[in-house]
Amino acid sequence: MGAFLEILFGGLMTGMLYSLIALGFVLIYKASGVFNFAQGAMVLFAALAMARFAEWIPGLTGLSHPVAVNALAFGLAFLLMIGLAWGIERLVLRHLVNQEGITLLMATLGVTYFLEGLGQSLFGSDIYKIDVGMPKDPIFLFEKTFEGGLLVNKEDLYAALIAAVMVALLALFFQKTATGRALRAVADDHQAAQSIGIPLSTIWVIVWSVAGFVALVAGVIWGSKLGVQFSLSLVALKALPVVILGGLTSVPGAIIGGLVIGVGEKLSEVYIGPHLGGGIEIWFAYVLALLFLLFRPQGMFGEKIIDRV
Amino acid sequence: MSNSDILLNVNGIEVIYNHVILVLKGVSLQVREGSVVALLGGNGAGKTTTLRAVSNLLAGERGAVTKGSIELRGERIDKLSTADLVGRGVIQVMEGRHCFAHLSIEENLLTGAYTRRDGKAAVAATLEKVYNYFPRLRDRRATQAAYTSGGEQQMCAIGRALMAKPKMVLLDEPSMGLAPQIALEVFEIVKDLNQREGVTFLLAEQNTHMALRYADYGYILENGRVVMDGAASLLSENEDVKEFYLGMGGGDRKSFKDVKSYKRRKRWLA
Amino acid sequence: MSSKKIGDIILEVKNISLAFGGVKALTDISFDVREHEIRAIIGPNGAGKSSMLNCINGVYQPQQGEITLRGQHFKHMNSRQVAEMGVARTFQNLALFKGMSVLDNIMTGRSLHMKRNLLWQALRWGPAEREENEQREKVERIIDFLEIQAYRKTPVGRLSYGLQKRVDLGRALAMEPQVLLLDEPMAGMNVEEKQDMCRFILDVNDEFGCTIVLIEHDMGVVMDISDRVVVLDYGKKIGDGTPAEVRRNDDVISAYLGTSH
Amino acid sequence: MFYRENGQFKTSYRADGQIFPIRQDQIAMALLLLIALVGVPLFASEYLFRAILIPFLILSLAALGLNVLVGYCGQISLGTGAFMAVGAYAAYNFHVRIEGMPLIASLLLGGLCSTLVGVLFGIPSLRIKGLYLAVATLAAQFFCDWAFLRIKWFTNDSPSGNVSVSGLQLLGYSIESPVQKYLFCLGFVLVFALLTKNLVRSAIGREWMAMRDMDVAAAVIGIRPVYAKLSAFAVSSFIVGVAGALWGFVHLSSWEPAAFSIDRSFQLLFMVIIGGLGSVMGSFFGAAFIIILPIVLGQIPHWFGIPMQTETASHLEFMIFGALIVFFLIVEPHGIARLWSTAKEKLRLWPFPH
Amino acid sequence: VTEQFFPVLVYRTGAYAPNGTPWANGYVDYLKLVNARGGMNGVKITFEECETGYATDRSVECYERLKGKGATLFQPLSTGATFALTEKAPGDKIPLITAGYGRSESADGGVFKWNFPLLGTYWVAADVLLQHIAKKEGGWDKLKGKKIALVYHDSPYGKEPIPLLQERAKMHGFELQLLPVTAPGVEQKATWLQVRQSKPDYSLLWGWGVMNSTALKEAQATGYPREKMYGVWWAGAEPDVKDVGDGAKGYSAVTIQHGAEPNAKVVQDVLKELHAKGQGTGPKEEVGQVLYMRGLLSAMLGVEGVKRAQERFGKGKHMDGEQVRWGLENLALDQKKLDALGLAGVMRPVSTSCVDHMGSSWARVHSWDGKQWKFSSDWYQADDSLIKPMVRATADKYAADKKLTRRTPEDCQS
Ligand SMILES: Nc1ncnc2c1ncn2[C@@H]1O[C@H](COP(=O)(O)OP(=O)(O)OP(=O)(O)O)[C@@H](O)[C@H]1O
Ligand SMILES: Nc1ncnc2c1ncn2[C@@H]1O[C@H](COP(=O)(O)OP(=O)(O)OP(=O)(O)O)[C@@H](O)[C@H]1O
Ligand SMILES: [Mg+2]
Ligand SMILES: [Mg+2]
Repeated sequence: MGAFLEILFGGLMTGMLYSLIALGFVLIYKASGVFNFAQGAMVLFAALAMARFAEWIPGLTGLSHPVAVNALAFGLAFLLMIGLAWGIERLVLRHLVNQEGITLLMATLGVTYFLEGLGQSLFGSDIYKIDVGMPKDPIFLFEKTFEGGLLVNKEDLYAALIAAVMVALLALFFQKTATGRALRAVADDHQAAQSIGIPLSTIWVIVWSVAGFVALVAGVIWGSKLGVQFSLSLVALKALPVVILGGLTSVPGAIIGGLVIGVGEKLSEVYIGPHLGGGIEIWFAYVLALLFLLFRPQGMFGEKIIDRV
Repeated sequence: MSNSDILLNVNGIEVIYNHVILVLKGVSLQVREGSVVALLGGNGAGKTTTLRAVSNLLAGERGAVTKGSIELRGERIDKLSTADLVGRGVIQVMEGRHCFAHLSIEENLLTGAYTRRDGKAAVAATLEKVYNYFPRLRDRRATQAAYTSGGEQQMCAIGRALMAKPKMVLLDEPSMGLAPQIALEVFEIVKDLNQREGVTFLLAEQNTHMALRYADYGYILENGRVVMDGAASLLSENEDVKEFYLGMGGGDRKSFKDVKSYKRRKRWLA
Repeated sequence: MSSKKIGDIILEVKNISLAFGGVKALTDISFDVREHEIRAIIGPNGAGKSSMLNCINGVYQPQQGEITLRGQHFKHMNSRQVAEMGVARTFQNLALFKGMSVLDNIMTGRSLHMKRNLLWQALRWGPAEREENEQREKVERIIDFLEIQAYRKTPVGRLSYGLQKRVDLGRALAMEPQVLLLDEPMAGMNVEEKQDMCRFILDVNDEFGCTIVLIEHDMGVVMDISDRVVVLDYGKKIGDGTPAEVRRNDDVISAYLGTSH
Repeated sequence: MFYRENGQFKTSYRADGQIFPIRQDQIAMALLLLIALVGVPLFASEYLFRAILIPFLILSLAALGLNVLVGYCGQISLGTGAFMAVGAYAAYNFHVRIEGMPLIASLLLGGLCSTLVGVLFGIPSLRIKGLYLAVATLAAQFFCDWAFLRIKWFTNDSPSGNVSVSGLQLLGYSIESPVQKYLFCLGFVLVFALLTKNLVRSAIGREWMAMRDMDVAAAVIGIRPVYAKLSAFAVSSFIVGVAGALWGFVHLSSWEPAAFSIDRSFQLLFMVIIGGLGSVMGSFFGAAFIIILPIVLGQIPHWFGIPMQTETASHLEFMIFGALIVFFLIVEPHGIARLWSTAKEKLRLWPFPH
Repeated sequence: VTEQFFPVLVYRTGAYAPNGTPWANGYVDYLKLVNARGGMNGVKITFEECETGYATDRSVECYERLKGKGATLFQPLSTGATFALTEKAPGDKIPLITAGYGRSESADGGVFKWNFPLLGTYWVAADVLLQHIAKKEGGWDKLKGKKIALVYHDSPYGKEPIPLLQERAKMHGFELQLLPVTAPGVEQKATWLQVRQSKPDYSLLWGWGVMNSTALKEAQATGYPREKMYGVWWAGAEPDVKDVGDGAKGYSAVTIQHGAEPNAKVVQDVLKELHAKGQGTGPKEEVGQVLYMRGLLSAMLGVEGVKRAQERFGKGKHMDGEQVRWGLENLALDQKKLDALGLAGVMRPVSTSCVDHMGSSWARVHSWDGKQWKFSSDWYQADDSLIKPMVRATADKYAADKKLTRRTPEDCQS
């Protein structure tokens, strides 16, 4: 029982972290109809920036208090992400207004390459450290009830908390504000949105900046977990089943989807895995999502796919 | 026409799609402040293209203006974005409706007010006005636009543009798909806004009867060129226009039943 | 007009009701269509006209009622069956295959008539090639008929709205249907083009013996060419009869025609 | 001036239905074939064969297969790597387990197995669409990756999941030298390209495109979605499977599941999108772009004698590659094939601009 | 001047760059060092790097390209590429050195004429680790009933040690728990929760790249003692522990003879003769680190192979692939030679033969003390009586599949 609870809990925590990355996908998709494959690269880029800035700042400014250094590095990294958003709008999106989804998707793949190259050449391709003071050691709860106690990871707990707050804020933003509505309009039809005076450029810079911010937060959390290096961008692959399970257009879906996938894959790996030889969690997550889609093709909370003549 | 009150001046524009397809071959037209101008012409004549050129919506269709100039109150607007134009009060109602499929009718209408800065109450008032113009929309306000009927979507698209309180509206085939009284209603709205609020209209229309009845001035486009223009009243007296656009060759309206099989289309230009 | 022989009932719609959530798109609609007839459906926007066609077509499944097509009763049909029984249609919001040329679009209309299997097609040799060319010939005739020869190889997405409507009709005609359902085929056309379109419709009706169900908002057209008219309003049938009868019907006048007609 | 179709009248639908109706194109194609069949084998270096031409041919074939699915039928798939793997491992099993199995038969049977798996994973496409489907096909990708690592039977009990083949023979001739391998692959590519071209311009191809463009309307004119979609999955994964088998047998000779990883799937998707969705020619353009460009980019500093660290060079290469993808998409969102045909249209009008 | 071309397949970008870069730097530095000292008996080394990104097909492209430039030996530094190149090398007559990786059965030179898994294979690594554990426990018989988990990279690389571990498990009666981790290994929570649940007495870590540090972090997060974790030599270098810091304290890994060798003479030489003159590759601090040393030693083996060939075919001459192969097959790096190379204390003598392409099966264990890697054991030699028959059986199966015959004694002379 204790073990089951631990796994369940561990799954929930991991799921929250997936949601954080999934959120980036949802955000951009919802606001511009672009499936942003560069999200993983953005996470990497942001984390690299944060890690290296934090490394450089003491030398350059003489600042040494870790909180101050981290805060400054975070701020600078965020500025960089805004710059990036602006650049992407200027050089890429603006020229691809009203093109099909798959073209846009492809463009984001191009951006992915570009960012990976740029990130590594600016910041290096070694392994770097982000230390925002997250505790690494486990705590044990209910040691009376369960033998060996119930293991909970503090780092995960903090990370999940941050993720939850972010998600909640963004969900609110999208819900009823006029800007939220405009973003959804853009996703539906670029041209029509233009025609009624929604400035696509501004909207896109804003959205990509927000997505950059989400990527930065995800990068900091995952980076302090995994170390900052190239593989960080591959974490995005773990977020894809989350996005489709939750629904491409739903912010709450990203959370629930994350939790379901997190729990599902951990439980499957521990309880089914050994019978199949192990290593099943990655495909299990996708199969889970796939099976779910058979019942609801738009995911849990996604907008219904409209086909009407 | 004195230059001062020319709101929109399109000067010999050429439009090319996809780098190779030349569609407009030098179109010039003027729209005076406070007038209603009709743009007539058969299928594929280039009406939609002209409107897109004005509102700068060509890029998304991979088209581009390669020659000529477009001026709004004397200011070149070729380089402005569509959003800038809306900021200057020029808004287009696109052909083929283009409602935001996932948004409800009401949300569609409200996005129309995106550029307005005059407060919630004013927007609510305009919304009320639009609902009064199109009561059918009020019934459907909570339905996602994709699931409304063709005519309802058309009303939604028109209503959405009106929500921006525009000074000039480019209407592309507003009556398409509308039941006759609603179509009539749309033209009444045009007249109403034009007369009471001084809104200028440039409308591409296939319903020539109505268009000429409500317009002050008309341009006839064929094959990417303006082949005739004149005051609406004069145009509707013109024999050619009568025959080809009003279906009244020889005076009377002909029954659609009697169209002759050998009848071929006459063009002013090859 | 007199040359036309109106035959037996070919399509009968009985007590159809259709609702989407709370919205009642159709309530208890019944009418029939006779062979060779031009049957118009009119009504204000949102009355349920297109939904009616969608029901006949198997795109929507009505909650109640029954459709009889050439003597066969259906509660639920899928689109393929309907197509096989010789029903074709055009769409109100263009539903062309955007990425394909005009020719290919119309050729898809022939797919029910093409029998060679995948392997033959891959080899495209002998019978497969012959079949393709035969069908092509039929399609070319339709292209001539609709006067869109010049656009044969143009991707339909590049055509203007009105031309696309014509291609849509062409695709439906290519199916050699017995019943042709037309959803506002003349929207977005000027008078001259409407005349052309009427000519096409009348020709199809006369020469191919096609039965036509037509939705149209241009009363001139409807009154001139249709044999009988059904009037819908808010999902209910409020009138049915010859154009002259319908024009006199008070309900119809107040709901739809207004006083100007 | 030189590129005109004026004066070339088609007197039959048959003539109009040719793959290259314009005479200049026919001549160009014939020349190209001549070069590919005769010129290249005579003059190309071993490096060219092994590192560029053979991978190019095989991946073009895979891209062609994927293009049937994505470009023609509109079903985005990220599981291509998996279907290649199925083809490769199945062909391997036929090859080693059945004594005297002819090479071609092994390869084609590999393709058939891939077809079965493709159809199986294609079934969800009847309900799931667009990006949702794309991500769902990743299930196939990861599942197959896993299965070939885990289930020993597939790898003929090789404990590591790695398998190898050698001593390929075709009708008594061994296929060992780079030229032989090249011609062998070229043969496959030509045959499959022709068959595919035939399919996509026949009824079935139109059905696929109809499903892609507007599935409801397609159903209304009597196209069965089940048949159209599944046949696209079948044809596509057959071709992809054969390509996978060739990749394993001819190019790598020894492979592990990672040879068909998700990166491969992405790479192929790149190819079809950059090359041109819904274009046979585009598959080749795309493959050339994706395979050759990075190699060329990596070599440029060497050619110009610019001293550059490997690291810097490859970061630059990444950046330029990414930027070029974006650039091409901006110039022509429909891929190189469309760019090509626009260029031809312009050429036709030349010297007039329009 | 005569020149000999050395291809350098590297990955300095991508997911495995943190590990690939120091290796490449060490490799290149050694080549430079040899040149700075006048080359191989006067033969200058030219070299060119080719970036593979750890991808097999790019490795093959690099191989073909650099082959065209006259390469006479390759070191692919990736198990996947090794498999693919193993099929190509015989045709091209180019030897492959896979020091510390590649297929374990390729130690059998009778079948794998062109492969040289010098210094040790994964079976050696696994065997030494078990010996170390057995010694800690106080003898092989103490392993009975114990549980050992293998957390491995789910790829041919990670699976290589399994046959040997299974064999040992049968012999000594311990339980082997297999826990695959899907590449690249960024998510291991489930794995380590399983470890926490089953509480193995030891766990072996067979990872590469980010998988290693993630494993250590997850072990910390689930409270599994690092003292009970032992890595393979690709999981025992600075990048694996650097950002884990204190969390990795107590973790050990087997070394392929050498560990971190800041004090070795050759390291001092590199610093003096290259880095001091600004000709070094990569940062100074890296010189002497674990992966750097691995790269350096790998280069050394290649160079020594060429030099050995020169002894037979003519000093000061360019050696072709076939000759280099002979050199590698007849390596005789005794202690004296090693001392002369500045490798005293870094490694033990190596001598290869026609049948034994591995040359040495000695290894040590080192542990991370929070700041650096320190040796924590004496030398072990893998148990030949166990490994040799396994190598032979597996190689025979390979030969049968490929319809190859074993090399004859005459062939061995060639
Ligand atoms: N995106 C496009 N790409 C290429 N050609 C186009 C495109 N849009 C329109 N065209 C071509 O431009 C010409 C003019 O089209 P336009 O849509 O302006 O006509 P229109 O006057 O609005 O006709 P309709 O009344 O049918 O809407 C047509 O011949 C059409 O084929
Ligand atoms: N799929 C659907 N989901 C929800 N409501 C629908 C759906 N299809 C149609 N409706 C509703 O049913 C009603 C009838 O629609 P329909 O399209 O049949 O109208 P119509 O008579 O064709 O009108 P128009 O003349 O404007 O085309 C509309 O109010 C519409 O909102
Ligand atoms: Mg138009
Ligand atoms: Mg309708």
